[in-house]
Amino acid sequence: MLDEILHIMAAAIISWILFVTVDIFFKLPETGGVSGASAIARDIEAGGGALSGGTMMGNIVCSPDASAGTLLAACGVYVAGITGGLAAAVMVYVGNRICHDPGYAGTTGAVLATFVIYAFTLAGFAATDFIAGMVIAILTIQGLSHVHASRLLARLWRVRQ
Amino acid sequence: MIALYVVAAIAVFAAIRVIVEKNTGRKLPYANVLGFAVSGAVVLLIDHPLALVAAAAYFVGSTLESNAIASTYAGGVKR
Amino acid sequence: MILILEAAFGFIALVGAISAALIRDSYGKLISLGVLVAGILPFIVDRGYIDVAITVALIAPIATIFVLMVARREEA
Amino acid sequence: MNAIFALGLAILVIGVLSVAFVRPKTYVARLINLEIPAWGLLLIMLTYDEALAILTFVAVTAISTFVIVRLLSWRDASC
Repeated sequence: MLDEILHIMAAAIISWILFVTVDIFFKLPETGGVSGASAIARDIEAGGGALSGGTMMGNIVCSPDASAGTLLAACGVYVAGITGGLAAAVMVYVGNRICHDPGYAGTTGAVLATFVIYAFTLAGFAATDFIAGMVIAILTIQGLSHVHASRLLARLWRVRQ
Repeated sequence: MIALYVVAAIAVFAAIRVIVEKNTGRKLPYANVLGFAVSGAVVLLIDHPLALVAAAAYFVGSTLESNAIASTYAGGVKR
Repeated sequence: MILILEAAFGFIALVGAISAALIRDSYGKLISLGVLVAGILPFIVDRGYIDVAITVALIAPIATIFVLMVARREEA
Repeated sequence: MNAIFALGLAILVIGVLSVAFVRPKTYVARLINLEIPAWGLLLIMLTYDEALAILTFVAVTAISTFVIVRLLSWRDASC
Protein backbone atom coordinates (compact mmCIF):
# COMPACT_ATOMS: atom_id res chain seq x y z
CA MET A 1 0.00 0.00 0.00
CA LEU A 2 2.55 2.58 1.14
CA ASP A 3 5.09 1.09 -1.24
CA GLU A 4 2.80 1.67 -4.24
CA ILE A 5 2.18 5.29 -3.26
CA LEU A 6 5.95 5.89 -3.06
CA HIS A 7 6.35 4.27 -6.50
CA ILE A 8 3.66 6.57 -7.95
CA MET A 9 5.39 9.65 -6.50
CA ALA A 10 8.77 8.58 -7.91
CA ALA A 11 7.19 7.87 -11.32
CA ALA A 12 5.56 11.32 -11.29
CA ILE A 13 8.92 13.02 -10.70
CA ILE A 14 10.66 10.93 -13.40
CA SER A 15 8.02 11.58 -16.07
CA TRP A 16 7.85 15.32 -15.14
CA ILE A 17 11.60 15.68 -15.74
CA LEU A 18 11.36 13.60 -18.95
CA PHE A 19 8.61 15.51 -20.71
CA VAL A 20 9.67 18.99 -19.61
CA THR A 21 13.20 18.29 -20.85
CA VAL A 22 12.03 17.01 -24.23
CA ASP A 23 9.54 19.88 -24.69
CA ILE A 24 12.10 22.55 -23.85
CA PHE A 25 14.75 20.84 -26.00
CA PHE A 26 12.43 21.09 -29.03
CA LYS A 27 11.84 24.85 -28.42
CA LEU A 28 8.14 24.70 -27.64
CA PRO A 29 8.05 27.95 -25.59
CA GLU A 30 9.49 29.95 -28.47
CA THR A 31 6.46 30.39 -30.74
CA GLY A 32 2.85 29.27 -30.96
CA GLY A 33 2.41 26.49 -33.51
CA VAL A 34 -1.22 27.33 -34.31
CA SER A 35 -3.24 30.49 -33.71
CA GLY A 36 -5.10 28.93 -30.77
CA ALA A 37 -1.87 28.47 -28.79
CA SER A 38 -1.15 32.20 -29.04
CA ALA A 39 -4.68 32.99 -27.83
CA ILE A 40 -4.27 30.76 -24.77
CA ALA A 41 -0.85 32.33 -24.08
CA ARG A 42 -2.41 35.79 -24.27
CA ASP A 43 -5.14 34.86 -21.81
CA ILE A 44 -2.65 33.32 -19.37
CA GLU A 45 -0.49 36.45 -19.59
CA ALA A 46 -3.56 38.59 -18.95
CA GLY A 47 -4.17 36.53 -15.80
CA GLY A 48 -0.72 37.36 -14.44
CA GLY A 49 1.56 34.66 -15.91
CA ALA A 50 4.61 34.76 -18.17
CA LEU A 51 4.26 34.75 -21.96
CA SER A 52 6.77 32.05 -22.94
CA GLY A 53 5.48 29.61 -20.33
CA GLY A 54 1.93 30.32 -21.52
CA THR A 55 2.97 29.60 -25.11
CA MET A 56 4.32 26.20 -24.08
CA MET A 57 1.09 25.41 -22.19
CA GLY A 58 -0.94 26.43 -25.25
CA ASN A 59 1.17 24.19 -27.44
CA ILE A 60 0.58 21.27 -25.05
CA VAL A 61 -3.19 21.90 -25.25
CA CYS A 62 -3.39 22.31 -29.02
CA SER A 63 -1.37 19.30 -30.24
CA PRO A 64 -0.14 16.02 -28.75
CA ASP A 65 3.36 16.72 -27.40
CA ALA A 66 5.95 14.82 -25.39
CA SER A 67 3.49 14.71 -22.48
CA ALA A 68 0.93 12.84 -24.59
CA GLY A 69 3.75 10.65 -25.90
CA THR A 70 4.78 9.73 -22.36
CA LEU A 71 1.22 8.90 -21.28
CA LEU A 72 0.44 6.77 -24.34
CA ALA A 73 3.82 5.03 -24.14
CA ALA A 74 3.07 4.10 -20.52
CA CYS A 75 -0.34 2.75 -21.63
CA GLY A 76 1.32 0.79 -24.45
CA VAL A 77 3.93 -0.75 -22.16
CA TYR A 78 1.15 -1.70 -19.73
CA VAL A 79 -0.95 -3.35 -22.46
CA ALA A 80 1.60 -5.04 -24.76
CA GLY A 81 5.17 -4.53 -23.60
CA ILE A 82 7.72 -2.71 -25.71
CA THR A 83 5.75 -3.35 -28.94
CA GLY A 84 2.80 -1.43 -27.52
CA GLY A 85 5.03 1.55 -26.76
CA LEU A 86 6.26 1.75 -30.35
CA ALA A 87 2.66 1.39 -31.63
CA ALA A 88 1.73 4.31 -29.34
CA ALA A 89 4.53 6.36 -30.92
CA VAL A 90 3.02 5.74 -34.38
CA MET A 91 -0.41 6.84 -33.09
CA VAL A 92 1.08 10.01 -31.59
CA TYR A 93 2.71 10.81 -34.95
CA VAL A 94 -0.62 10.35 -36.76
CA GLY A 95 -2.36 12.56 -34.18
CA ASN A 96 0.29 15.24 -34.64
CA ARG A 97 -0.21 15.22 -38.40
CA ILE A 98 -3.99 15.57 -37.89
CA CYS A 99 -3.44 18.68 -35.74
CA HIS A 100 -1.17 20.51 -38.27
CA ASP A 101 2.04 20.01 -36.30
CA PRO A 102 5.45 18.72 -37.49
CA GLY A 103 5.39 16.02 -34.81
CA TYR A 104 9.05 15.76 -33.84
CA ALA A 105 8.55 16.41 -30.11
CA GLY A 106 5.70 13.93 -29.63
CA THR A 107 7.32 11.05 -31.52
CA THR A 108 10.72 11.56 -29.88
CA GLY A 109 9.14 11.77 -26.44
CA ALA A 110 7.09 8.60 -27.03
CA VAL A 111 10.08 6.53 -28.23
CA LEU A 112 12.31 7.81 -25.42
CA ALA A 113 9.63 7.23 -22.78
CA THR A 114 9.04 3.67 -24.03
CA PHE A 115 12.60 2.63 -23.29
CA VAL A 116 12.77 4.55 -19.99
CA ILE A 117 9.52 3.01 -18.73
CA TYR A 118 10.56 -0.47 -19.89
CA ALA A 119 13.85 -0.11 -18.00
CA PHE A 120 12.02 0.94 -14.85
CA THR A 121 9.62 -2.00 -15.30
CA LEU A 122 12.62 -4.32 -15.08
CA ALA A 123 13.71 -2.49 -11.92
CA GLY A 124 10.54 -3.30 -9.99
CA PHE A 125 8.09 -0.54 -10.97
CA ALA A 126 4.70 -1.38 -12.49
CA ALA A 127 3.54 0.34 -15.68
CA THR A 128 0.35 1.50 -13.94
CA ASP A 129 2.50 3.60 -11.62
CA PHE A 130 3.74 5.51 -14.64
CA ILE A 131 0.19 6.12 -15.96
CA ALA A 132 -0.91 7.63 -12.63
CA GLY A 133 2.41 9.48 -12.29
CA MET A 134 2.07 11.07 -15.72
CA VAL A 135 -1.46 12.27 -14.87
CA ILE A 136 -0.12 13.80 -11.63
CA ALA A 137 2.73 15.44 -13.59
CA ILE A 138 0.39 17.05 -16.11
CA LEU A 139 -1.82 18.19 -13.21
CA THR A 140 1.10 20.09 -11.68
CA ILE A 141 1.78 21.87 -14.97
CA GLN A 142 -1.71 22.66 -16.28
CA GLY A 143 -4.13 22.19 -13.44
CA LEU A 144 -3.03 23.75 -10.14
CA SER A 145 -1.99 27.35 -10.78
CA HIS A 146 -1.41 28.82 -14.21
CA VAL A 147 0.53 31.80 -12.89
CA HIS A 148 3.19 29.88 -10.99
CA ALA A 149 3.50 27.10 -13.60
CA SER A 150 4.04 29.57 -16.46
CA ARG A 151 6.63 31.51 -14.44
CA LEU A 152 8.50 28.27 -13.66
CA LEU A 153 8.48 27.24 -17.35
CA ALA A 154 9.66 30.70 -18.41
CA ARG A 155 12.57 30.47 -15.94
CA LEU A 156 13.56 27.04 -17.33
CA TRP A 157 13.34 28.40 -20.90
CA ARG A 158 15.65 31.28 -19.97
CA VAL A 159 18.19 28.77 -18.64
CA ARG A 160 18.10 26.83 -21.93
CA GLN A 161 18.69 30.00 -23.94
CA MET B 1 -5.66 -0.49 -7.94
CA ILE B 2 -4.55 2.73 -6.24
CA ALA B 3 -3.60 4.16 -9.64
CA LEU B 4 -7.24 3.99 -10.81
CA TYR B 5 -8.45 5.86 -7.70
CA VAL B 6 -5.77 8.54 -8.16
CA VAL B 7 -6.74 9.04 -11.81
CA ALA B 8 -10.47 9.25 -10.99
CA ALA B 9 -9.84 11.79 -8.22
CA ILE B 10 -7.79 13.97 -10.59
CA ALA B 11 -10.58 13.71 -13.20
CA VAL B 12 -13.19 14.96 -10.71
CA PHE B 13 -10.90 17.81 -9.61
CA ALA B 14 -10.23 18.87 -13.22
CA ALA B 15 -13.95 18.76 -14.11
CA ILE B 16 -14.79 21.05 -11.18
CA ARG B 17 -12.00 23.46 -12.16
CA VAL B 18 -13.26 23.56 -15.78
CA ILE B 19 -16.77 24.49 -14.65
CA VAL B 20 -15.71 27.10 -12.08
CA GLU B 21 -13.28 28.97 -14.37
CA LYS B 22 -14.85 31.88 -16.30
CA ASN B 23 -12.34 32.76 -19.04
CA THR B 24 -12.43 30.57 -22.18
CA GLY B 25 -8.68 30.64 -22.78
CA ARG B 26 -7.95 29.53 -19.22
CA LYS B 27 -10.63 26.79 -19.35
CA LEU B 28 -8.85 24.82 -22.06
CA PRO B 29 -5.77 23.63 -20.04
CA TYR B 30 -8.08 22.18 -17.38
CA ALA B 31 -10.02 20.37 -20.12
CA ASN B 32 -6.68 18.99 -21.30
CA VAL B 33 -6.00 17.58 -17.81
CA LEU B 34 -9.45 15.95 -17.93
CA GLY B 35 -8.58 14.34 -21.28
CA PHE B 36 -5.33 12.96 -19.88
CA ALA B 37 -7.11 11.53 -16.82
CA VAL B 38 -9.95 9.90 -18.78
CA SER B 39 -7.68 8.32 -21.38
CA GLY B 40 -5.56 6.92 -18.55
CA ALA B 41 -8.67 5.53 -16.86
CA VAL B 42 -9.82 3.85 -20.10
CA VAL B 43 -6.61 1.82 -20.25
CA LEU B 44 -6.65 1.05 -16.54
CA LEU B 45 -10.27 -0.20 -16.65
CA ILE B 46 -9.80 -2.85 -19.37
CA ASP B 47 -6.55 -4.68 -20.08
CA HIS B 48 -7.02 -5.36 -23.80
CA PRO B 49 -4.93 -4.31 -26.86
CA LEU B 50 -7.86 -2.38 -28.37
CA ALA B 51 -8.05 -0.26 -25.20
CA LEU B 52 -4.80 1.38 -26.28
CA VAL B 53 -6.42 2.33 -29.61
CA ALA B 54 -9.47 3.67 -27.75
CA ALA B 55 -7.32 5.79 -25.44
CA ALA B 56 -5.28 7.19 -28.33
CA ALA B 57 -8.46 7.93 -30.31
CA TYR B 58 -10.04 9.74 -27.37
CA PHE B 59 -6.88 11.72 -26.69
CA VAL B 60 -6.44 12.82 -30.31
CA GLY B 61 -10.15 13.63 -30.51
CA SER B 62 -10.15 15.83 -27.42
CA THR B 63 -6.98 17.58 -28.57
CA LEU B 64 -8.55 18.26 -31.97
CA GLU B 65 -11.66 19.66 -30.27
CA SER B 66 -9.56 21.97 -28.07
CA ASN B 67 -7.56 23.05 -31.11
CA ALA B 68 -10.69 23.92 -33.09
CA ILE B 69 -12.29 25.80 -30.19
CA ALA B 70 -9.08 27.74 -29.48
CA SER B 71 -8.48 28.76 -33.08
CA THR B 72 -12.10 29.85 -33.55
CA TYR B 73 -11.88 31.79 -30.28
CA ALA B 74 -8.68 33.51 -31.48
CA GLY B 75 -10.31 34.47 -34.77
CA GLY B 76 -13.35 35.83 -32.95
CA VAL B 77 -11.24 37.98 -30.64
CA LYS B 78 -9.15 39.44 -33.47
CA ARG B 79 -12.12 40.76 -35.38
CA MET C 1 -17.29 -1.24 -11.84
CA ILE C 2 -16.61 -0.28 -8.25
CA LEU C 3 -19.22 1.98 -6.67
CA ILE C 4 -16.84 4.86 -5.91
CA LEU C 5 -15.63 5.01 -9.51
CA GLU C 6 -19.21 4.87 -10.79
CA ALA C 7 -20.10 7.78 -8.52
CA ALA C 8 -17.05 9.77 -9.64
CA PHE C 9 -17.61 9.42 -13.39
CA GLY C 10 -21.37 9.85 -12.99
CA PHE C 11 -20.69 13.08 -11.11
CA ILE C 12 -18.49 14.31 -13.99
CA ALA C 13 -21.22 13.52 -16.55
CA LEU C 14 -23.94 15.17 -14.46
CA VAL C 15 -21.88 18.32 -13.83
CA GLY C 16 -21.12 18.56 -17.56
CA ALA C 17 -24.82 18.26 -18.48
CA ILE C 18 -25.98 20.83 -15.92
CA SER C 19 -23.30 23.37 -16.83
CA ALA C 20 -23.89 22.90 -20.56
CA ALA C 21 -27.53 23.73 -19.90
CA LEU C 22 -26.85 26.79 -17.74
CA ILE C 23 -23.77 28.54 -19.23
CA ARG C 24 -24.71 31.34 -21.65
CA ASP C 25 -21.46 31.65 -23.65
CA SER C 26 -21.36 29.32 -26.66
CA TYR C 27 -17.67 28.36 -26.29
CA GLY C 28 -18.33 27.53 -22.64
CA LYS C 29 -21.27 25.37 -23.72
CA LEU C 30 -19.07 23.43 -26.15
CA ILE C 31 -16.35 22.85 -23.53
CA SER C 32 -19.00 21.61 -21.07
CA LEU C 33 -20.24 19.21 -23.78
CA GLY C 34 -16.68 17.83 -23.88
CA VAL C 35 -16.84 17.30 -20.11
CA LEU C 36 -20.12 15.37 -20.58
CA VAL C 37 -18.52 13.07 -23.18
CA ALA C 38 -15.52 12.55 -20.88
CA GLY C 39 -17.91 11.43 -18.15
CA ILE C 40 -19.83 8.88 -20.20
CA LEU C 41 -16.89 7.29 -22.05
CA PRO C 42 -15.67 5.15 -19.06
CA PHE C 43 -19.18 3.66 -18.73
CA ILE C 44 -19.08 2.55 -22.38
CA VAL C 45 -15.62 1.03 -21.91
CA ASP C 46 -16.64 -0.70 -18.69
CA ARG C 47 -19.54 -2.49 -20.42
CA GLY C 48 -16.95 -3.98 -22.82
CA TYR C 49 -17.89 -2.13 -26.01
CA ILE C 50 -14.44 -0.88 -27.03
CA ASP C 51 -15.45 -0.47 -30.70
CA VAL C 52 -18.36 1.76 -29.67
CA ALA C 53 -15.93 3.76 -27.51
CA ILE C 54 -13.56 4.30 -30.47
CA THR C 55 -16.47 5.45 -32.65
CA VAL C 56 -17.80 7.84 -29.99
CA ALA C 57 -14.32 9.27 -29.34
CA LEU C 58 -13.84 9.99 -33.04
CA ILE C 59 -17.34 11.31 -33.85
CA ALA C 60 -17.89 13.64 -30.85
CA PRO C 61 -15.20 16.18 -31.91
CA ILE C 62 -16.54 16.14 -35.47
CA ALA C 63 -19.99 17.17 -34.20
CA THR C 64 -18.33 19.95 -32.17
CA ILE C 65 -16.52 21.22 -35.29
CA PHE C 66 -19.84 21.24 -37.18
CA VAL C 67 -21.37 23.42 -34.47
CA LEU C 68 -18.30 25.71 -34.49
CA MET C 69 -18.93 26.42 -38.19
CA VAL C 70 -22.16 28.21 -37.29
CA ALA C 71 -20.89 29.67 -33.99
CA ARG C 72 -18.12 31.53 -35.85
CA ARG C 73 -20.70 32.99 -38.25
CA GLU C 74 -22.81 34.23 -35.36
CA GLU C 75 -19.78 35.82 -33.68
CA ALA C 76 -18.89 37.88 -36.75
CA MET D 1 -32.55 -0.04 -11.02
CA ASN D 2 -29.29 0.00 -12.89
CA ALA D 3 -26.98 2.94 -12.24
CA ILE D 4 -26.30 3.59 -15.92
CA PHE D 5 -30.06 3.63 -16.63
CA ALA D 6 -30.73 6.14 -13.83
CA LEU D 7 -27.88 8.39 -14.97
CA GLY D 8 -29.15 8.29 -18.56
CA LEU D 9 -32.67 9.23 -17.46
CA ALA D 10 -31.32 12.16 -15.42
CA ILE D 11 -29.25 13.50 -18.32
CA LEU D 12 -32.21 13.02 -20.71
CA VAL D 13 -34.54 15.03 -18.44
CA ILE D 14 -31.95 17.80 -17.97
CA GLY D 15 -31.38 17.99 -21.73
CA VAL D 16 -35.07 18.10 -22.63
CA LEU D 17 -35.72 20.87 -20.06
CA SER D 18 -32.73 22.85 -21.32
CA VAL D 19 -33.95 22.63 -24.93
CA ALA D 20 -37.45 23.71 -23.91
CA PHE D 21 -36.39 26.66 -21.76
CA VAL D 22 -33.27 27.84 -23.60
CA ARG D 23 -31.83 30.97 -22.01
CA PRO D 24 -30.16 33.01 -24.79
CA LYS D 25 -32.90 32.54 -27.38
CA THR D 26 -30.61 31.87 -30.35
CA TYR D 27 -30.39 29.00 -32.79
CA VAL D 28 -26.82 28.11 -31.78
CA ALA D 29 -27.67 27.73 -28.09
CA ARG D 30 -30.69 25.58 -28.96
CA LEU D 31 -28.56 23.42 -31.27
CA ILE D 32 -25.88 22.88 -28.60
CA ASN D 33 -28.54 22.04 -26.00
CA LEU D 34 -30.01 19.51 -28.43
CA GLU D 35 -26.78 17.48 -28.12
CA ILE D 36 -27.32 16.83 -24.38
CA PRO D 37 -30.36 14.48 -24.60
CA ALA D 38 -28.63 12.56 -27.39
CA TRP D 39 -25.88 11.48 -24.97
CA GLY D 40 -28.47 10.67 -22.30
CA LEU D 41 -30.35 8.46 -24.75
CA LEU D 42 -27.03 6.75 -25.62
CA LEU D 43 -26.55 5.86 -21.94
CA ILE D 44 -30.08 4.39 -21.82
CA MET D 45 -29.42 2.35 -24.98
CA LEU D 46 -26.21 1.07 -23.36
CA THR D 47 -28.32 -0.83 -20.80
CA TYR D 48 -29.78 -3.07 -23.54
CA ASP D 49 -26.99 -5.05 -25.19
CA GLU D 50 -27.18 -3.91 -28.83
CA ALA D 51 -23.82 -2.67 -30.10
CA LEU D 52 -24.88 -2.03 -33.70
CA ALA D 53 -27.85 0.11 -32.60
CA ILE D 54 -25.57 2.37 -30.56
CA LEU D 55 -23.13 2.76 -33.47
CA THR D 56 -25.97 3.72 -35.82
CA PHE D 57 -27.41 6.14 -33.29
CA VAL D 58 -24.09 7.96 -32.77
CA ALA D 59 -23.51 8.29 -36.52
CA VAL D 60 -27.04 9.53 -37.20
CA THR D 61 -26.75 12.13 -34.42
CA ALA D 62 -23.60 13.60 -35.98
CA ILE D 63 -25.09 13.59 -39.48
CA SER D 64 -28.29 15.30 -38.30
CA THR D 65 -26.19 17.97 -36.58
CA PHE D 66 -24.42 18.59 -39.88
CA VAL D 67 -27.74 18.84 -41.74
CA ILE D 68 -29.12 21.35 -39.19
CA VAL D 69 -25.92 23.44 -39.41
CA ARG D 70 -26.18 23.57 -43.21
CA LEU D 71 -29.86 24.52 -42.89
CA LEU D 72 -29.04 27.38 -40.50
CA SER D 73 -26.34 28.83 -42.75
CA TRP D 74 -28.60 28.51 -45.82
CA ARG D 75 -31.42 30.29 -44.00
CA ASP D 76 -29.04 33.10 -42.95
CA ALA D 77 -27.94 33.53 -46.55
CA SER D 78 -31.43 33.59 -48.04
CA CYS D 79 -33.35 35.85 -45.70
